[in-house]
Amino acid sequence: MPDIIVQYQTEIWQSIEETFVMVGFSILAAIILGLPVGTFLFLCRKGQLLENRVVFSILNLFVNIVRSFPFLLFVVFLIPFTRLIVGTAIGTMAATIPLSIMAIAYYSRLVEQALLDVPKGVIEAATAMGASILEIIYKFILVEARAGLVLGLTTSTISFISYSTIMGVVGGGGIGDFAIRYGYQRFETELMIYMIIIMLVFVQIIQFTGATIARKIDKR
Amino acid sequence: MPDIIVQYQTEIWQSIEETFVMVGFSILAAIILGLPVGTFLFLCRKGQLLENRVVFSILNLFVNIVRSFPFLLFVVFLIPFTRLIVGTAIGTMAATIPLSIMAIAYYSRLVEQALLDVPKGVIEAATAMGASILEIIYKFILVEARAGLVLGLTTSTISFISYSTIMGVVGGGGIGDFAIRYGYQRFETELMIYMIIIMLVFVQIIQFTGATIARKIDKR
Amino acid sequence: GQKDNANEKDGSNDELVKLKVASLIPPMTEILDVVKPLLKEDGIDLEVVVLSDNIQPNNALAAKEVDANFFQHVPYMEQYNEENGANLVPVQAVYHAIYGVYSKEYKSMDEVPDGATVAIANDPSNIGRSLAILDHQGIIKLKEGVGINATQADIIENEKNLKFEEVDLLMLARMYDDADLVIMTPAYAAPLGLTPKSDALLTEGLESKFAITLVAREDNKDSEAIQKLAERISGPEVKQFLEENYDETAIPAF
Amino acid sequence: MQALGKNGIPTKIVVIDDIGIWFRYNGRGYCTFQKEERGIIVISIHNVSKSYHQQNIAYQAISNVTLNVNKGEIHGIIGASGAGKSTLLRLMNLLEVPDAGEVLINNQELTKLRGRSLRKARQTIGMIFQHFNLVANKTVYNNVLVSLELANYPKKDRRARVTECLKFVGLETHADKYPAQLSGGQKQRVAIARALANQPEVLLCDEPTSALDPNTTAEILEVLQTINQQLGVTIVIVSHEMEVIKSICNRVSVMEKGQIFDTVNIMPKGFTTPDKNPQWFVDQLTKAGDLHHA
Amino acid sequence: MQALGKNGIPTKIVVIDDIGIWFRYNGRGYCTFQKEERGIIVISIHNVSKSYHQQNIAYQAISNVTLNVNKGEIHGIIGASGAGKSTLLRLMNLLEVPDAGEVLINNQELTKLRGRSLRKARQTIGMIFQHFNLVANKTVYNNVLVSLELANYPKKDRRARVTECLKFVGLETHADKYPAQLSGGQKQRVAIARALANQPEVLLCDEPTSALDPNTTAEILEVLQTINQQLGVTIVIVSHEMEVIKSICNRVSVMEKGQIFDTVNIMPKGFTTPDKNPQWFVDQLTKAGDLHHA
Ligand SMILES: Nc1ncnc2c1ncn2[C@@H]1O[C@H](COP(=O)(O)OP(=O)(O)OP(=O)(O)O)[C@@H](O)[C@H]1O
Ligand SMILES: Nc1ncnc2c1ncn2[C@@H]1O[C@H](COP(=O)(O)OP(=O)(O)OP(=O)(O)O)[C@@H](O)[C@H]1O
Ligand SMILES: [Mg+2]
Ligand SMILES: [Mg+2]
Repeated sequence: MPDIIVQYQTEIWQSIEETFVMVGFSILAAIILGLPVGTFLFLCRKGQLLENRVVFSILNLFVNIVRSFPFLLFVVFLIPFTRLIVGTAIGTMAATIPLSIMAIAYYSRLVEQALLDVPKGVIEAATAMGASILEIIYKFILVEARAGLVLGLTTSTISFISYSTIMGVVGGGGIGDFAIRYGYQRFETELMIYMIIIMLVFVQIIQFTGATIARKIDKR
Repeated sequence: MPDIIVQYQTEIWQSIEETFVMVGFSILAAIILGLPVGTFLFLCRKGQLLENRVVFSILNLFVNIVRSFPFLLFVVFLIPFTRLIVGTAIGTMAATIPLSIMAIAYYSRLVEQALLDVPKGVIEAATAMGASILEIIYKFILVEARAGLVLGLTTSTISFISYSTIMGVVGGGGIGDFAIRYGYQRFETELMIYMIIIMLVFVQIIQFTGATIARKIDKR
Repeated sequence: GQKDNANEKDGSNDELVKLKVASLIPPMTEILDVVKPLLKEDGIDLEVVVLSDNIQPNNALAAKEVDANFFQHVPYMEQYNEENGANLVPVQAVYHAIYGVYSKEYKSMDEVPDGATVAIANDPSNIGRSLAILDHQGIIKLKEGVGINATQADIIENEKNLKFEEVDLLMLARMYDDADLVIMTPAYAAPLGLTPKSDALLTEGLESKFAITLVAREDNKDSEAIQKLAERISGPEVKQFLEENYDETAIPAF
Repeated sequence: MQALGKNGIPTKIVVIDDIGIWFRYNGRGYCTFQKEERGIIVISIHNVSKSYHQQNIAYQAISNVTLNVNKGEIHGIIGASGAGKSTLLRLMNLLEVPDAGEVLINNQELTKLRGRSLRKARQTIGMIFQHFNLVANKTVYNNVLVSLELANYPKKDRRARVTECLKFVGLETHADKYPAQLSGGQKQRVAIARALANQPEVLLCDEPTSALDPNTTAEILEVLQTINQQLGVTIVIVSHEMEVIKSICNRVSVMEKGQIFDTVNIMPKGFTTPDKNPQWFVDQLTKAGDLHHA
Repeated sequence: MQALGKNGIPTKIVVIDDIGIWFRYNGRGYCTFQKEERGIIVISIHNVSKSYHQQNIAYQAISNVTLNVNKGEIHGIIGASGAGKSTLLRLMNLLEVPDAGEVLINNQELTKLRGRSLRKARQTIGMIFQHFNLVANKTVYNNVLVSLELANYPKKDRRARVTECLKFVGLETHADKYPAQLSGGQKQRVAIARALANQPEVLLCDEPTSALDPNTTAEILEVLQTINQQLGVTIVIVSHEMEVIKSICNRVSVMEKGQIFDTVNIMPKGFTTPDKNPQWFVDQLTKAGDLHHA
């Protein structure tokens, strides 16, 4: 183990933990809220089960705006809201709020795309079998799209890691921020490179795990 | 026109110009280099025309690393290289280098995906007609994938705008940086909101234009 | 005739010596804007390069991409020199930006409760500087001799159990609503309508060695252009400008 | 009981009930009707119209069609491409909602039902499709099971019922496979098992064999016929293939431009199950007449 | 010249050349061969084998097959699904490279060619597919044009040639449409025009009608027959549909498990072009025998 890593061990572990917290909450938000939002985006589309122009336009606008907002500004913009929710606008917990909202917008778009890949015939068969909309979603659409949903979550998670590096701004910490502060600002280039390697390793592990799971559960 | 916009007119115009330069170069890089890299990613895949594990792995690794690198660190990391190319590491022109490299990696992945959507049968028919690989690419694959390529470029361009906001770090300027500097650092919240609106309007215009072109040229 | 005109124009431009100076935020950038027309009279074309982080201005100077920079204090510059083997040198101290400890809720340090959160900047020299204020005022105690290089690890006594939150320099002002205490420079406090003199619970004091200084390189510090800039930047126009616009926040250091 | 069929071929009448006359013909059992009116009407379509709107242009896919399907029959629908066959079929379980007219299943007015009661009604109407429309990520077993789940079939009986249905289509040994691991004919048999699980009275089939090769087509037609004969399920089958319609239908509606041109009663002529043996191909080829081995 | 066909139907011999005997039968022109050996061999497959590897398991799709296709014939390949029909066809233009054996087109050993010369050779072999494989983003005109571009056809003659080919398949008025605007049969005719553009000697067809309905199938078969008769193009046609093979082929190879089980000469029996008129369906149905109008 390189000396410099041993030297900063505690801080490195802490930054890894912070990244896990931030990314973990984002993943949770993506699943708990991004999945339904994406499902609604899909269902409210033209020609789909719940065709609804108004709901679709609203959700679509939300996703578009959040996704095209420069993230740094987005974080700043959300400070009052963040304060409302977690009581403070600084620290790792506060950082999870803008990250989670971005995560919802980000993942919901990928969910919509994955659901669009489900053959229309399957939905039709479900309808003909007398399935309710909820049953169509749970027993057919989500089952059929599951590999795409997992791949989407993988891509999203990697993006969340990338976004989380910006969260140092509000004291969110994390590996990326650590690399910037110690490596870049304190000129410990070696340390910076190690941290980047750690991040890339995480990314590769996530990519590999996601792709493997997706392949395993894809029976199409 | 709100007073504050009139007041900062010159700076706003300049920042818009800077954004155009940065994003414009990124788009150029995406087309000139991202398109071939993406095409090679596709061609070197298993079961495709130029199946080549080594080339595929190298390109794939490049794209994965660049895409999962925290962008701020990436910019810093590239400074020596940037200096080599444009002679300086600061200013709008210097900012185009890391942006362009990111653009290449970003777009090439979308190119690969778009080409994977081309029906295998079309490629097979081209081969049966005695087309060379170059002809298959130019006269068949790219023609058939063109709507996907335009949509991919649209998505990419929006990401480039988002990435360009970080380029203030090396003096790249641009609308996002302007919004951060004036709106966020100087508490000109009104100005910041106007700048954000300008950015979102740009994004919507790009999105709309891209989607319209893609629909028009898609005859499938 | 037209061609001649063009040549003439080019010629007049050629006579101007180009001088690139990197800077960050107001009032630094504004001071440079004040001296810009003055330098033109001296035959110097000043170009202000605005960057948005506090490493790049030094990097750019060291790499000879700019001729000087104007955003930092000498300890910060020395730290940079040391870490990077650079040879940046101070040319002219311009103004004091007095670090202050601000609080939205509390009127004095005595009111500040146990376990209060303190927002400080997250870059090393500002961490050190922020901690140094508290050390200086006896709120905490730092290891002997760490000076400006102090980190949280160097705190050996912390009677009030202050909790430090390190945030981006640019976020400090935003933390005013959030943290119990914020330690920041007047440039960041000003937009909140706060001045060190009337609002800070604690300040560094004028003897501070943290004056914002014009910095150049060893090899060009004596050049005519830099010297002219040093002269102008410590001239009466700047003094007047600071007194009119930054009365309590940027106090001329010349 | 011996009787002489209309074409002079002896048929053996097995039983006469209120559904119709059950008889054996060519070694197979059939049910036919002395008079159309005799049959109990299972599906009744009254003056139904349906148009599609595309870019503000309305296209009349079905115009004012009236059709009765009798209990126990295999009713074919044939016609040129675009004639409205699929649309008519999809109107029968309200997959397409008609612009005008009524659809009745067992005297229950489907067009009046909404929400839960419509879904309940649909559970008694099986449907199979050209492209099977199985859930690719569910096993064969679960594809059938889901239909029981939707119908709130008693939990404890589900396993037995799924197995029974899979046995009926001859796939009990493939229960744990995924659709992608099956051949086209097997996939269609899973779809049939799924449609049968809830003991439907009617089975709607839209081009059930068009994606299959002749061997497999015969296989599937045999399954459908067995369902009709053994379980008494009324079948409506849409096809553009004359051979398919002729082989199992006893009543056929010919469609043209969104209307029923004519409805005729026919005697299903059965199907030859082509052999997997390559000699079968040679026999078929040489049967044709003037040729010699190469 | 009058002659008696093998089945006793009078045929009119038109001409005898070194290709074979050209005669008229039932109002149509055909070419047949007195002896197989008489024909000039266009395609020659010698001891060809081909196996696929999937997850390290090799599957022998073609085992040691030898086959000659004579100039001017329509050679059918039939057999059960998975027998290797498509693979054998794709070996003929080296879309699949054989593991062993030689493939000769016009005595040119295709298996020895690489790069440019292989591509040149392929330009003389047309191929059409089940799913047409047109470039959806090119107009009908450009889909045909691209084949001339690939072959470096003289620039000034291209326009005329494309128009000629489109006329041949009856699509000259659809030149500016995109494939998505055409029906299945029209798409296949574009594919045929594209394959014909370079005046190929051989046309390889893999299930050219399997995606089409019976009307359209007859339409396409007629086009293929015309190509064979008017342009003298040798055709190899893979199909699993007995009707298709019987209707136009004069020689048929039956495949089984990667081998040729038998090759027989047959007299093409022609095809009935089903009418678009719905009465045709009714006639077909009632022709079957014992039935009465409903
Ligand atoms: N969802 C739809 N939107 C618009 N038009 C439709 C739709 N479904 C069917 N049509 C049109 O309605 C007409 C009848 O279609 P239908 O699918 O019922 O015909 P079909 O007889 O089943 O033909 P095929 O043999 O080709 O399946 C066609 O012209 C078709 O284009
Ligand atoms: N690219 C491939 N990779 C692996 N196996 C293949 C491949 N192509 C064909 N096969 C296998 O080779 C065998 C012969 O295939 P082929 O497509 O030639 O059969 P076919 O007679 O054309 O059948 P069908 O009527 O279904 O088209 C089949 O078992 C098939 O699974
Ligand atoms: Mg249909
Ligand atoms: Mg095949």
